[in-house]
Amino acid sequence: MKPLLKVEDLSIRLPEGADRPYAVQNLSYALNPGEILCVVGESGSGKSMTANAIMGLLPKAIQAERGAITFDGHDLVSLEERRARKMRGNRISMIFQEPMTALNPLMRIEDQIGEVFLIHSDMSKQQRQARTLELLKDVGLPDPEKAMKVYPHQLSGGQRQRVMIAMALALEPSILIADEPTTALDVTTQAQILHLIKELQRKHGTAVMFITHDFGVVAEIADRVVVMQYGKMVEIGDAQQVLNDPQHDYTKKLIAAVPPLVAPEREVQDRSKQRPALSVKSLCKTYVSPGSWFKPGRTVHAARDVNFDLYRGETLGLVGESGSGKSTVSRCIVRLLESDSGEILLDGDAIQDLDNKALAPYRKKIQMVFQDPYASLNPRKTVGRIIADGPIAQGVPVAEAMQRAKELLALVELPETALDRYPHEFSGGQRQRVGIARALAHNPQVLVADEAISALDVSVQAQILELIDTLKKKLNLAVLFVVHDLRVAAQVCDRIIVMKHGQIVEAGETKAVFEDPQHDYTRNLIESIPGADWRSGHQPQPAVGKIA
Amino acid sequence: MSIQTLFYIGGRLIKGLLVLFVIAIFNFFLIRAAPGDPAKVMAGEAGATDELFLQQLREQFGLDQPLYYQLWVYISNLVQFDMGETYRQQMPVFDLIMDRLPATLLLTGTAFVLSLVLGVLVGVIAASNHRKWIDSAISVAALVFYATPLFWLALMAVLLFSVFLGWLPAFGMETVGANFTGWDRFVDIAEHLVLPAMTLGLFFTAVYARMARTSMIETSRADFVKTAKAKGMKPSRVTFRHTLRNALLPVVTLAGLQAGQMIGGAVLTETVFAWPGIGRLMFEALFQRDYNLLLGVFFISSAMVVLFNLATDLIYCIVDPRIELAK
Amino acid sequence: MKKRLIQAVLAAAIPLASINVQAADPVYGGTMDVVVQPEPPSLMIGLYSNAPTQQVAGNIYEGLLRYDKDLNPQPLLATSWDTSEDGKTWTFHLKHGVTWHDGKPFTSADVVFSVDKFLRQTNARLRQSLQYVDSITAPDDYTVVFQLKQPFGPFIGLFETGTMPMIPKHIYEGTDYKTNPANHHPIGTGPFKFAEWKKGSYIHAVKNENYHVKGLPYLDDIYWHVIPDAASRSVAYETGKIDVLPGGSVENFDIPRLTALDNSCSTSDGWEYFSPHAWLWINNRNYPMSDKRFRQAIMYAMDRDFAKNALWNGYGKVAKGPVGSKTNFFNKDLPDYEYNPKKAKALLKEMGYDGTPVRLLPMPYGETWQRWAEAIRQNLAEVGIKTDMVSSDVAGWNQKISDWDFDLSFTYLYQYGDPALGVSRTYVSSNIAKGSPWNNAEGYSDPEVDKLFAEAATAYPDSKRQELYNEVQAKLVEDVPVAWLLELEFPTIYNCNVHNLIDSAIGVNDAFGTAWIEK
Amino acid sequence: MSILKKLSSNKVALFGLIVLALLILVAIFGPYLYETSPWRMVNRPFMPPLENGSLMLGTDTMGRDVLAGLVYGTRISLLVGLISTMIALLIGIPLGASAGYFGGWIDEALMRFTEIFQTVPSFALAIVIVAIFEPSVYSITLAIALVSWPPVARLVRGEFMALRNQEYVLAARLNGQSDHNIILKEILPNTLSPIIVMASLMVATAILLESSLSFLGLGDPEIMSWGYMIGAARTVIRQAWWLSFFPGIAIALTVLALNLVGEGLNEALNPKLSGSRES
Repeated sequence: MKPLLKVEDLSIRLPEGADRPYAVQNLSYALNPGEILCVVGESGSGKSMTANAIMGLLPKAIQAERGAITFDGHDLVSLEERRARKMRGNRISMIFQEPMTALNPLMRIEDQIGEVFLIHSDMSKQQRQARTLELLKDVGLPDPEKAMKVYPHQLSGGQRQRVMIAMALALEPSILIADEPTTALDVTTQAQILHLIKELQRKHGTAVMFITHDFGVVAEIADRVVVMQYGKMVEIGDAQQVLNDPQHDYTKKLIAAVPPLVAPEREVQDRSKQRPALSVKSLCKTYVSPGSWFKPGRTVHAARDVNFDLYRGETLGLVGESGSGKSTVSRCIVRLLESDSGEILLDGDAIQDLDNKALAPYRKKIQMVFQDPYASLNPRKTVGRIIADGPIAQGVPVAEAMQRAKELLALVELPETALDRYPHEFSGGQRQRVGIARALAHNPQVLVADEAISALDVSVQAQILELIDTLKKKLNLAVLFVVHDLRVAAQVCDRIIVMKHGQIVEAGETKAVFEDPQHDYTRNLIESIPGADWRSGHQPQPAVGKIA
Repeated sequence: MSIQTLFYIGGRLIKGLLVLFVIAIFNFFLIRAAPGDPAKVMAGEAGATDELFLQQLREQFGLDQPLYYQLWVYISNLVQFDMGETYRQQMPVFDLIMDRLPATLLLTGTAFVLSLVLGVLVGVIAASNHRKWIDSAISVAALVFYATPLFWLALMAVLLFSVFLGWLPAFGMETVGANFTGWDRFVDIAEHLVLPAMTLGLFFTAVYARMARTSMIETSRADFVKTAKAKGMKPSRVTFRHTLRNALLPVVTLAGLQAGQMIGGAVLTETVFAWPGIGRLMFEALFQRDYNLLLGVFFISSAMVVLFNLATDLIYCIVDPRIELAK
Repeated sequence: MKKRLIQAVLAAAIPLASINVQAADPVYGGTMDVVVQPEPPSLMIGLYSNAPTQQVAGNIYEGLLRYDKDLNPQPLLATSWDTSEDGKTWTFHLKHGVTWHDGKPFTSADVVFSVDKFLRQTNARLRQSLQYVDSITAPDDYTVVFQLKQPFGPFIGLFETGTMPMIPKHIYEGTDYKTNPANHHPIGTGPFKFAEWKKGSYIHAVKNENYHVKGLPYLDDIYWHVIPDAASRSVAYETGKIDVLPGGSVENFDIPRLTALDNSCSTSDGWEYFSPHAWLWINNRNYPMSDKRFRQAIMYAMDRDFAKNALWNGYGKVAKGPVGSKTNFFNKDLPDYEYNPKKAKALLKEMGYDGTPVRLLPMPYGETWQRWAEAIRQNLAEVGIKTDMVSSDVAGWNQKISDWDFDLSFTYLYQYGDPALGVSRTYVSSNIAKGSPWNNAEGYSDPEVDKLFAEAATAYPDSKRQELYNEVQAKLVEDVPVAWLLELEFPTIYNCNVHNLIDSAIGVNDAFGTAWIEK
Repeated sequence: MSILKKLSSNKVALFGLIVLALLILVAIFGPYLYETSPWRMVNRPFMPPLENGSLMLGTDTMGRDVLAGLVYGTRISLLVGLISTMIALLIGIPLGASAGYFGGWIDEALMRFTEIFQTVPSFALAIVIVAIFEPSVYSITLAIALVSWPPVARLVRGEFMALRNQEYVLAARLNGQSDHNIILKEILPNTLSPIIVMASLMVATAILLESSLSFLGLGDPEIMSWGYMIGAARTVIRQAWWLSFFPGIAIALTVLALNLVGEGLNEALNPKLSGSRES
């Protein structure tokens, strides 16, 4: 089969001052007609850069230094801009990661899609409208007539991504480049979009170059796989072969880090005699979006009658998609948000109504690890101060607090020298360790981990998960694990609670929930996990390497 | 216009009025903290005076009453949109201001439109030639105009265009006594308008050019611009259909905020060019201690700011579908 | 006095227009563009006697007399006048056939109303002089008799438009003068009728076709333009928009340039009646100003010739004492305070001046005054007197002087041709009162000076007055209650095509009735 | 230190920095070159530049040395600019910080208060304040500060609103730190970059404002400032161009330098914050 597009010995130089000289180095691969080629790599691997080079969307400061991209007899690297433009959106089109920002906020959907026809065809206005409507139907937008007339902000993320796909496929291009198109979406929406891409690809015979970091997604849709690391291709092959028998160490490592979708057997302890470390009773929280003098605000129930207990030594998973209220519940528990009603018992004491002063001693007992390791550390403080400032504020002498900070660093497996350095000198995983050390500074009983690993690369995730698990055992912590990734939940949680629209729809032992979900929603969630069939029988393989 | 929009406008106007009344009270006390009073100034102009005359004037102006009573009188009149009479001209303040306001609106309006159009244009040119010499040249020129004192520029302009070249009239709004009508009058006013509008406008042109440039460069990095490029669009179409429209939003906000301020802030220009507007009126009223007039000018120019801010919001909501008014 | 009167009566027979001898023949028509600065508060000259009001309204309203440049009275609404031997009864004979701008005849009833009712109530300065007047009566329609309580030397000098304008009785009698709607549309007997006032722009007056002097005025229109910025006023004159810049309407620094322009004429005439006299108020109440030697030191420290040359372009004259040299009863034999820093230092040393700083209040009337204050501050600094300059606007300045809240302050006042009208008010102790910046604000008090001024005002005849005034001038120059600076001259700059502009002692204030423009 | 380094790698900003440094040197040491006051009448009035070796920029209407005036004026222009900006920051930062951090009715009240100052035309308000308190260096500085703080408050409020829900701030709250501590130690240091940038531009604006006030005759009569020099020279602008020309250039150059430095700072400070993700 003659390849549709060939990348040959491509090198793209980065401007001076970047962390490495080349974004992409000596890259060669081919895209065949009608196949889905997944380009996989962690952030910074140069996978998107290649796509941009194909589309001619490289920033002016970054240019291909060497090599060729051959498509339809033309070298896209050296092709005259005017002619390259004729290809773009017509023969090759692209969809992006962020559906929220990829559409022009000031233009109606109809006009944005119609623009493609306007540029590349001489269709009349009626024709354009008719075709647009057809496309919107094809991508499965509910009420396509209405969708024509709306602005992007009136659509959800998944709907916008459908619009992007409609736009990209408008002129039935030979190649569709999809740059992490589902990363920003919830798992159920992701499944729908993946399904849509696959379906359309089959229908039109389009070749798809699918860029992703998620091996689950790869398993779901890829025909062939290219694995990239630091701008270089480390492995290429058929999807099944790469997924099940990876050759390169890096690929192995990446795949190993993907948690299998099977909950391990766990010792079920009877804790009914124990006093729960944390007990949540009938928790309610309602948001009222501010209305005006004349218009009532919109009411959102973020938590409705939420009940659960959490014991020391166990990990409880709080699972749900965005908007399910899981974050709201976790923040109410640590009193970053005020709940409307219900009780929060910490070690037997109700804390939901305590004022700041009365709350202070309880603050020590419950601490939180945050999602974003870049935003959760004050960039103007040294790591030592970040860890020690809490105890200092509670009256611990500075010297003592700093000594304790040193010990905590050792506990989270960071060198002592980190004490006087600033957060920006550390990687994401290291920062998350600092965040954990900060949370432990008070010797808490309860640790709330709010999506604590979702911002990290796959290989790093595993390390942090393990650290939390180790600490839980060592310090007999009660861990509330707020997470959207069911693979992770399956691996680390003793019990899980599934939330939807502020309500608990299902709760139980992890294994039980995964193997026999009771609620439709839970079932849907589990089925939506990409690559659910792949690696379902494997045992967890703990990651190697000490520091992320 | 939907009923919600009307309610919104109504609500904003009520809030604006409240702010205006607080401003009026604040100014009332501020102005009375100044040494001297209008009676003293007017008596002073008479060349000789005695206590009796001063007393007469104060009684006439109601300045012999206790301060709280004066405030009460002022505010209760203001509620009925009566700003009192000027002490000097003995005309209703409102009439005098309305007499002068068109001149100010003409000057600032022209300068505003001129600077906005020119500024955005220049900004777009600079942004689309980012990091080329023309961008640097425009940026430097904008900075220089931004840094140059307005009054100095005004003096230089008069010197060059009126005195040395004799092309344009140096002061006033009309050729007095010429009694032009129709087209001739229009041309006459336009000629008088050129220098002051240019002087006032240059500074703001620089402001908008800088703003437009930055905003264009920032917007051109937005994802949807990338989407537009990926559609295979010509760069010029990307710039005007996608980048510019979005980049204009912050410029519109800034411009709207400044448009109101410009009206009260044209004092310098109006002074140098003897433009018969309210900026000058305010300046004179201040030195005359013409409390009612001064308060009136402040009230009207603050009201203009409120109105312009509201207008900006309305325009914004037309331009940007994301903005819902009733928020 | 008697002799002078007779001359005046003779002069009345000569037509007004021939007072100034002109080379060319007058022509009719034309529009005059004049600057007025600042914009007057009102044109009702009976209520407002400030300079811009007088400058405009002086051509709309008239007094009974005019004064020539030597301050001799000339007939205007009164054709002749005489006085009794004891100087206490003054009889004025009015011109026949004079009408107000609204067509009503002007009669003696208007005169009695204007002086006895209207001005007595509204004009503070005239009120001072009217205290010498016992009664004002009108035996017939064209005769008015003023009966004085005692002789009052300057009495015949009170009749110019600004001091004693004629107000139409039929419009104002029985009304509240200040709120009478006619204030917005002044009605006088003058050569020009009020037409329009575009606030902030211009005041327009048109020719009075029924003016009582046959053949006058020559001009069709006058526009007084309001141009608030001094530099703009210069440009306006330069570009030909403006024909006449009355004294004081452009900054002094611009005068040499403007007068050097082609076809540009200037004159410093027309200020004789006012004879503006500039001085530094010295607050005599406080140390160190309370010490006579300190005040003398100030006189020696100031380089008044430099100020005259650098700031006033050489116009004006260094003031010798309290009375201007053009004012009647000036004492020619006063000693000089020359510029002598050494002597100033010696005086300061002698008094043991401890270096207490003094506050200097400049006059907020434009650049020249500000510069002058800077120069004087530097002069004083060089003899060791430290000054703190306090800045304020007109209102604040008035307030400070009225409240005696100053150490040194600039001012200038008009002399009105006679020490009793414009000089004594500054020095007599009866005039020490807070609340006015035009009385004895410096707080100087000397019984002898009080007595001399009182006697001189009512002494008869003039030779006796001269003697008394000489004495009081010598005494004041020794005591230095205030530091006299300059007799100011404000040159009027005008297009040379304008003829016959200044022909009275009040200059542009009543100039346009006789002026004409060469075509 | 690294900020300075970044600044000096930007050629335009470096130019601004050098000019500013020179101006500061002149402001500090310049007056010692002219031991007598700048008000001293040293030679005949209206002497053009370069006519007399010791009077490079000539003399003014009163025979005073223009260069001496410029040198003394540097000090006062920079001082007025700096101090008024500092006062504006002292008003604006606490106000904006409280409004942004606490939100709710505190925010509402403080913002209505700010709105009042933003609604009154600011230059007119400055004129009135100076006139009321009588022109002096204090009233001018105060007036400039009083009309320039609202943008600071708005900026700081915006920054605080954005940062108060940052995870490190939430962590500090969980740590039991007081609001006072969180505002001062956690949030404020992270808002400094935009504040510094704004402050440098505010100094420039303040210098322009001061000169405008002086131009209108509302300057401190005790002090030789650039605005005063232009105001005093405008009436003689045609006889003596150099009197208004040089101070005008001085103002423009200073304001330009401050703007360049401000923009340089903006470029040097902001990418560091956003760019930290790549490191």
